[in-house]
Amino acid sequence: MAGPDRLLPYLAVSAALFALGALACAIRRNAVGYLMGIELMLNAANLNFVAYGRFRGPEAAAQGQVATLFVIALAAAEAAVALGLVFAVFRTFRDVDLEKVRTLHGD
Amino acid sequence: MDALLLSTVIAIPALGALVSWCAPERPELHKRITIGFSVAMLALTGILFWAQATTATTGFLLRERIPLLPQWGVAWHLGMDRLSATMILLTALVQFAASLANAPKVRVRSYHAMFQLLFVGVYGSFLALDMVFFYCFWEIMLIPMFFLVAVWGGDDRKRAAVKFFLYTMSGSMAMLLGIFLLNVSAPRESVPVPVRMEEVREHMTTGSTGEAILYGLPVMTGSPDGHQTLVRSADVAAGRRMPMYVPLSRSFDMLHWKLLAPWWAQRKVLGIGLAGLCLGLFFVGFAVKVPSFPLHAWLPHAHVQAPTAISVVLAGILLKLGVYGLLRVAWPLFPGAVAQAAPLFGWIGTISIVWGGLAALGQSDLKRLVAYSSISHMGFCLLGLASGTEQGIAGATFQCVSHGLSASLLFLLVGVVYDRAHHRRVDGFGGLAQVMPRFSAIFLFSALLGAGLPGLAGFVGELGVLLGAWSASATRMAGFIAATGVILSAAYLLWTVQRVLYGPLRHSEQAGFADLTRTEMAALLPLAALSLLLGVWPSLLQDVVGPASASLSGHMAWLQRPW
Amino acid sequence: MDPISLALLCLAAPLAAAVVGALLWRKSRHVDLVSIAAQAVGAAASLAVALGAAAPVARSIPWLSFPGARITFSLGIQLDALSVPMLLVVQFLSLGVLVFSRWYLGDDRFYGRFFASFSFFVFAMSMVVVAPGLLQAFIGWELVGLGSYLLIGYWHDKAPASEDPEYQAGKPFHATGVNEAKLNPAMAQLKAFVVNRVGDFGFLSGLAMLAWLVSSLPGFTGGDPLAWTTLFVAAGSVAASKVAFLGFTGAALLTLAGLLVFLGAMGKSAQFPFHVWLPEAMQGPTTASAIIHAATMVAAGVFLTARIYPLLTPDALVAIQWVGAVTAFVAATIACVQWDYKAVLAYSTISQLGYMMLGLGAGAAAGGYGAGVSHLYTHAIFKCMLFLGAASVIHALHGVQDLGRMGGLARKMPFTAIATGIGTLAILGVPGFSAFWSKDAILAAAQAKMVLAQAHGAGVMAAKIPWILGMATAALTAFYMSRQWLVAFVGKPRDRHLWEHAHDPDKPSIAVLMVLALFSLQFVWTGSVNPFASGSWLDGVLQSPMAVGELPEELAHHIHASTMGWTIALFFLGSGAAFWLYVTNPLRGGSAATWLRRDPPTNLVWKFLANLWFVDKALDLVFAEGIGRRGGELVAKADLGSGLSVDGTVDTAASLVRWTGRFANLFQTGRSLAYAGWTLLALFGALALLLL
Amino acid sequence: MNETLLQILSAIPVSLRGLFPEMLVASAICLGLILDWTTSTDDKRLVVWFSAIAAFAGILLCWVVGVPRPGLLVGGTYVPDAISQFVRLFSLTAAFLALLALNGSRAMHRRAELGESALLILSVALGAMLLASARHMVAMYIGLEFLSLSSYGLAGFRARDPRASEAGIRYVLYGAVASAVAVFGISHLWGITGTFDAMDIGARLVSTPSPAAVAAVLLVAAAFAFKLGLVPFHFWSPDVYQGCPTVAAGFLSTVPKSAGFAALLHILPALLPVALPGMAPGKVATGIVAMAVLSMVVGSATAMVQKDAKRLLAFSSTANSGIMLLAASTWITLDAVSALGLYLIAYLVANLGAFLALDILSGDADTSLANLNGSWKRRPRVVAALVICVASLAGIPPLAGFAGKWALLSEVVRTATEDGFGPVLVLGVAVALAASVALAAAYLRLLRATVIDEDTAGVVHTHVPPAFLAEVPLLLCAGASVVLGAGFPLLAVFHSCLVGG
Repeated sequence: MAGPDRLLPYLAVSAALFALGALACAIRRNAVGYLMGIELMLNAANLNFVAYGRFRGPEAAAQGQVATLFVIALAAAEAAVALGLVFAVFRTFRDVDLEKVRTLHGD
Repeated sequence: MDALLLSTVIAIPALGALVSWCAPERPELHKRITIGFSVAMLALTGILFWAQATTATTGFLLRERIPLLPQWGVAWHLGMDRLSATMILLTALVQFAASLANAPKVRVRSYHAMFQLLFVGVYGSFLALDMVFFYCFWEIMLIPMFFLVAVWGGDDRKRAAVKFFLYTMSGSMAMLLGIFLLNVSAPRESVPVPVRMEEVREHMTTGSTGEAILYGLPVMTGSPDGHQTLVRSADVAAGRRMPMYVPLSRSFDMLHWKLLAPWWAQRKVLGIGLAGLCLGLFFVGFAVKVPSFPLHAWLPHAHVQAPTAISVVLAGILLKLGVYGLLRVAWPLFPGAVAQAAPLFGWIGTISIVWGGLAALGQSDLKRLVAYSSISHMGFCLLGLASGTEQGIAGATFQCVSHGLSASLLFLLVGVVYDRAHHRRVDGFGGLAQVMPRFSAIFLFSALLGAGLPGLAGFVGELGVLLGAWSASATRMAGFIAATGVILSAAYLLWTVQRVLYGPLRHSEQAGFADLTRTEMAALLPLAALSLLLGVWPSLLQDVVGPASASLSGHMAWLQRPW
Repeated sequence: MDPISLALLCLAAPLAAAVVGALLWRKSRHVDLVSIAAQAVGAAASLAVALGAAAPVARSIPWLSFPGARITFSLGIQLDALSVPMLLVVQFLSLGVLVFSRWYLGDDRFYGRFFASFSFFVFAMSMVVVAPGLLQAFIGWELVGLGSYLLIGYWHDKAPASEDPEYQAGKPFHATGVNEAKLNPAMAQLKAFVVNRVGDFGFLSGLAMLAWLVSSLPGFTGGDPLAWTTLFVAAGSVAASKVAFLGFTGAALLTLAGLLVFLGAMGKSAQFPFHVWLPEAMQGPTTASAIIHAATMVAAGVFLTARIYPLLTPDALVAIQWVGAVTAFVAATIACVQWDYKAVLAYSTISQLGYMMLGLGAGAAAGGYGAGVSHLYTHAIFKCMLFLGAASVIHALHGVQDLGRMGGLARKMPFTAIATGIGTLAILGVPGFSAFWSKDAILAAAQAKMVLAQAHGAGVMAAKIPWILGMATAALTAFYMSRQWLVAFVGKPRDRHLWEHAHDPDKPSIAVLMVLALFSLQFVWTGSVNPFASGSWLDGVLQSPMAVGELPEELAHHIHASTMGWTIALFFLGSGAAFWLYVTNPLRGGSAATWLRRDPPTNLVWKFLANLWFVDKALDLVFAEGIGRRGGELVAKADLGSGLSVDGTVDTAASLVRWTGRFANLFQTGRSLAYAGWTLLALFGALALLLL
Repeated sequence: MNETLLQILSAIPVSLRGLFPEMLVASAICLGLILDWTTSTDDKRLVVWFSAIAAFAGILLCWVVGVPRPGLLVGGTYVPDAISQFVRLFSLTAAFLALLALNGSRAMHRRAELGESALLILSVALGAMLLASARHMVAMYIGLEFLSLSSYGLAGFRARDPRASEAGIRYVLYGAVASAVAVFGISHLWGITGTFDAMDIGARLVSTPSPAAVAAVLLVAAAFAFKLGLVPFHFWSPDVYQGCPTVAAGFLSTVPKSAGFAALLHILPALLPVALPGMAPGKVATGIVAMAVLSMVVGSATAMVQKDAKRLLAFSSTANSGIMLLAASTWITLDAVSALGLYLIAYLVANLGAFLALDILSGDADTSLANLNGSWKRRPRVVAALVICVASLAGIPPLAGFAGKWALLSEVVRTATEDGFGPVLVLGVAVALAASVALAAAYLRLLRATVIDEDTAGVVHTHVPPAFLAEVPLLLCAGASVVLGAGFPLLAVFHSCLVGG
């Protein structure tokens, strides 16, 4: 049982990660940076899974870690699709600055 | 023998729409098709009216009921009583006149198809006795009307069409909410509701074992809670007085909803009286169509922009639907609430009369002038209904018919001059009496008809309405003011006659105008003749619709009595 | 044939002629013969009715019924002391006028239409006369309005006076009180109809009110609540009942109803201030004016008032008497300065109608009923004759109506001069002529009412002033009627060219004039050659429908004598003045035309009167221009104008929705960051809302 | 034949039987991929046909299998029930129609990506099916992601088309945030309750209420709100619809909705009772109604002012989601769910039909209203079908949209008047009715452009031989919009299925 035996610090950290990720999604003009923000949010979730599992006994721990694995896998898939689209955008716009990619908007 | 006869009335225009849609793009051919179908309708509705008028029963001569969704109480339910019979005959007349009027030369296929489709909705609304189908037919009119105005109308046609659509749809939405509220407030399982003896006598049929059946429901006597026994129709016919009840449950049957009137009066929804709330919602829905102040602003636009035939239909028939709705739905269902709101309705009617009349005085466009005259005339209908008296209701009904005739005549005539002069400015005419004598004669006739000259149909309606308004304390003052309408109508109509027909011929190019053609005469004369006939011999119509008015006013009076 | 079917013939024959005429008048001129033939039949039938008339008879058929309310309005025929003589007068005068019109209209472009419209009018008028109830009276009432409308607008294609050179030429002589731009037959017919409609608004409301009052009485057992019999019986119980409207109740309510109906009578009978339509109606054919706007239709108001006499409460009668008195006086003053031959007659008609109302208003007790009604008959005849005279004068002078260009016509057209002279004497109430009997009766009634009031010690002033106005009017009448006759028929011709071609009408027309002249003599009516003999063979007919206590014999005699003295004195005064002004003066040198413009006594008064007391102008300003035109435009703008109109308000509401949409659309910037930002902001906002 | 088929199927372990349709579609996708690799650019239509057939087979299979009996599958991860069955049929039908349209679509003519797009459509359908039958929270998340990822692909798969790729990236970035939020919420829910079972969570939360749970629920709900395009999670939809191929837009505007609502309906009963500890359920309903009202108002009002047909339909779909959400707020009465089903079907045929019509009418040009002017002259039949679909969307009787609106709103009113929390819901219905007037105004602009206005000069339409094949699905949609006007009996069917399932 390494590490502090209190849940709250982990939750605090994950909340912080989540907030940072959200912030990144709101201010990072670079598409890749935006994606990193999303990764942060997902990892906040992962941290939760693991942490909760750690403090909820063995079978919960197993559940949490499995869930984490699922999330990681899906995150990878998501990143793949996203990067693919980023490439597509880059091919046409020659730029990944989200502020520059806005031919579609309300009139 | 009369199986699905009423469905046929609705099916014929539908078939007509189909035929027009499939026929090749040839104007004269399409015109012939449309005229043919309208003649067929004229014959059919004529026969139906005659049959209805010559039977003793004041109830429904024909009724067809095919249950569709029993669990919701929805049924294909049509019925023709004296009111409906009158209305569909009027519809057929106006349809005939309109089909003779000048039709557009572009996109004729769609035009005539839409024209016919419109009448599916009209006939349907006049015949439907199931709220769902009533609403459906009511709404079906929207799309064709929208296109008829928006595609074949005048310069500002699109705005006018959208205005018409949105006004009417807003009204319909109010009505829809009302329908929902009523349906869910109806008793979930059947409860005995007291019913008026006269109602039973007028509408009952006799069951296999001689028991009285009202609208498919057994009539029972006894106390509402205590044990019930079936009433024998013979006793009712013999006039034996006894408390009567019918078991009613949740459905969309308009007749059952009428019988439920005592039930509505007692219900509350969300802390508000159900009757009052729903009356308000239905009134909005119907008042838009009537149209009564201040929900009328769509009408001048639509009338001015629509092609002649459509203006005729709009004024001749569609406005009547509003009054019909009030007569068929709002008034029978909520007599108590109506009685409470009578002063309000009466004043709305009177304001419409005066406001419309004054506005008509201020118009420089012939069509718009006639449009405002319609608002003014339809105000009488609302006033008469508000009085809740037999004279008032009968007057309102009569006014519907007479205004259907006068408005159709006037719009056709305006169309005639428009075809020749290509404008409708009142000051753009003068002295036409010298070049178009026949036209002028009929124009003067129609103006006098609109001005309510005795001996023409217009007078009878207004007389009945005023008599009714005076006999009810709630509408007496309103009726007094409303009588100024006879001054206004004479003023704006005869002033128009004076400016358009009389005086020296101001515009030399108009010296070459041709007088009425045969077709135009064929469209105008039947209407004129009928309005003269009804003016001289009003009993022709009054004896048909009179009992219905008496029955409705009796129904209302009965329900205002504590029971 | 029984009287009912005979009377029916009086209606049917003219109607048939009207229908035939309406259909054929463009094709053939001989529709005139149809009308005349039909009229002859009608006249004969009416005579038969009159001779056969014994007890009042009535028959009617249901017309419009409301089964639930047990109300059935019916149309029919009622023959009694009031309707039979009126029917007689209408039918015979119409016959005469039709005969006269053949000559008068000669080869007019609308010739046939005149006869068709005229026959229709006769039908409608007879319908009013024989009406068995208020509703049929109203129906006929409106239809005579239509007949008058058609005949006033007979020359509907005429341009307004402002564009008429002939009118402009004679302008200085014309009344300046009317708007020339609106002075043509087409406008006149409109004005006549609409002004009458204002009165009919009252009539209709009164009708509806009475229907309500009667049918709501406990005693009402179904039938026609507006039939005279039902109505008069019910009147008493209405006065007693407790129903209320606008705070009126009982008798006051009955007064209100009576006055509402009387409003209609005021319109038709051109009572002040509704009189404005009648002078303009003179633009119709003169012969039409003779029957419609002089003899019968305008008298229908008086007839109706007499009809509903049992309904009229004392208060109502006071109002009626005042209206009559004011009308008589105002019209008479205006007539004094008119230079248009027909205008003078028009205003005299109005004035005489005022007299009749004055008489009726005096009340049955004072003998006002008989006086008013008898004057209705006598006036109908001599006024018709005066108008036919005017017709022959105007025809002779090729349409010139300007007194200023007449003079000395007696030598050229003796028969016309005689007939017109007799008519004038009659209207002046000279002993031996018809009005001496009827008009004096009216003034006597007014005086009698005054006396009665003094007896009761109530409403003395209310009774005195009408009497004074009546007397003054008698003097004025003497003045302007003599003035007209003198200026037109004696003295030097002022327009020799016109004078040369003047001539009498053809023989049938002369015959008509002579017959009418005969009936303008007193003995025909009173049955005795002694003009001062009281009583008449008509007295039975002229009994008020209500049993009333007559005046004490000697009082009645006293009043009669004094009135007689007054009127004769006033006759000399007025006619003398006219003679001095218009006969003696012109003979002392100076071109007549020049100073005839400067009408004595003083220009100021002349201006006031020539402007018709500014009534026409005021009414035109307030109603036609004000409410009609400006008000209409205002409402039209308030309804459909942009902005704060009924339509605009709805549009504004709609555009509010649109603006909401535009605003929401502002967020669709296409910036992924902003989208995520807004969303997360909303999310965290919601979180905060829930957690805190 | 069913018997033999069932015998074959019975070979498969019982616990998987309920997932046959999913398995079929999944395997079809795999085969399709192989097929796609092996076919040349010119005969990609083959793949489309293959996928269409697969979709159709899936529909048949659903019929054969029938409404699944309630039973745990894969250890309680998936619990297919009537609702998921509905979503299966719904999404597979939508996919079938979309694939037919794709085949005839000129926009997709001779494109290398044709095959991929077909397969993506299938996989979107599969994702919807998975999401609809998942009960384990993680499974639900997987389904959501499956649905989303394939949607992103479908939106942006058209390589060299700047608008498409922009639509794709906007979609993916926005969607990724939503799913990240969701999974964060799930993690907390699990942490607090210790179970992943949607049904269980409620019970656990009752025993241990906590404000954190509230936050978690809200976060999970956000993801579905995003799928349904509800305000304030709607920003993406107009841009994405406008950017991606019209057929795809039509597909994406319908299928994810059905899945989203299915998932919502699955978790709501579990979550609502405890969503706000110590609060009456009415309060939650109030919250949902508030969201619905907001969506209706914003959606309809904004739709009124759009200049592009697809954007217009995007906002109208937001408003429609709002209206449908009202049903969800009626505390999941079975009648409400049935009504929602009818509404969804009506919306599917009408909306998809409208998009397909736009695809045909706009041709190569974009779908701005100005470009559609005079369509009635070029393609009268298509315009007629469009009019029917749009009228149905506007709720004009006797069309499908009317039936759906009637069923849904009357049911809401019934609940409102009979259950406690009436005024809010009646207000919601009133707003819904008002919104449908505003929506009608928006649809009228569409009709005005296509039916009334004359051809505007300058816009060049390359006239191609009208491919009837492209019109078939459109006409199917229009026909369905007419037939389903009498769709009320379906309500009873749904109801019985829900009771049985």
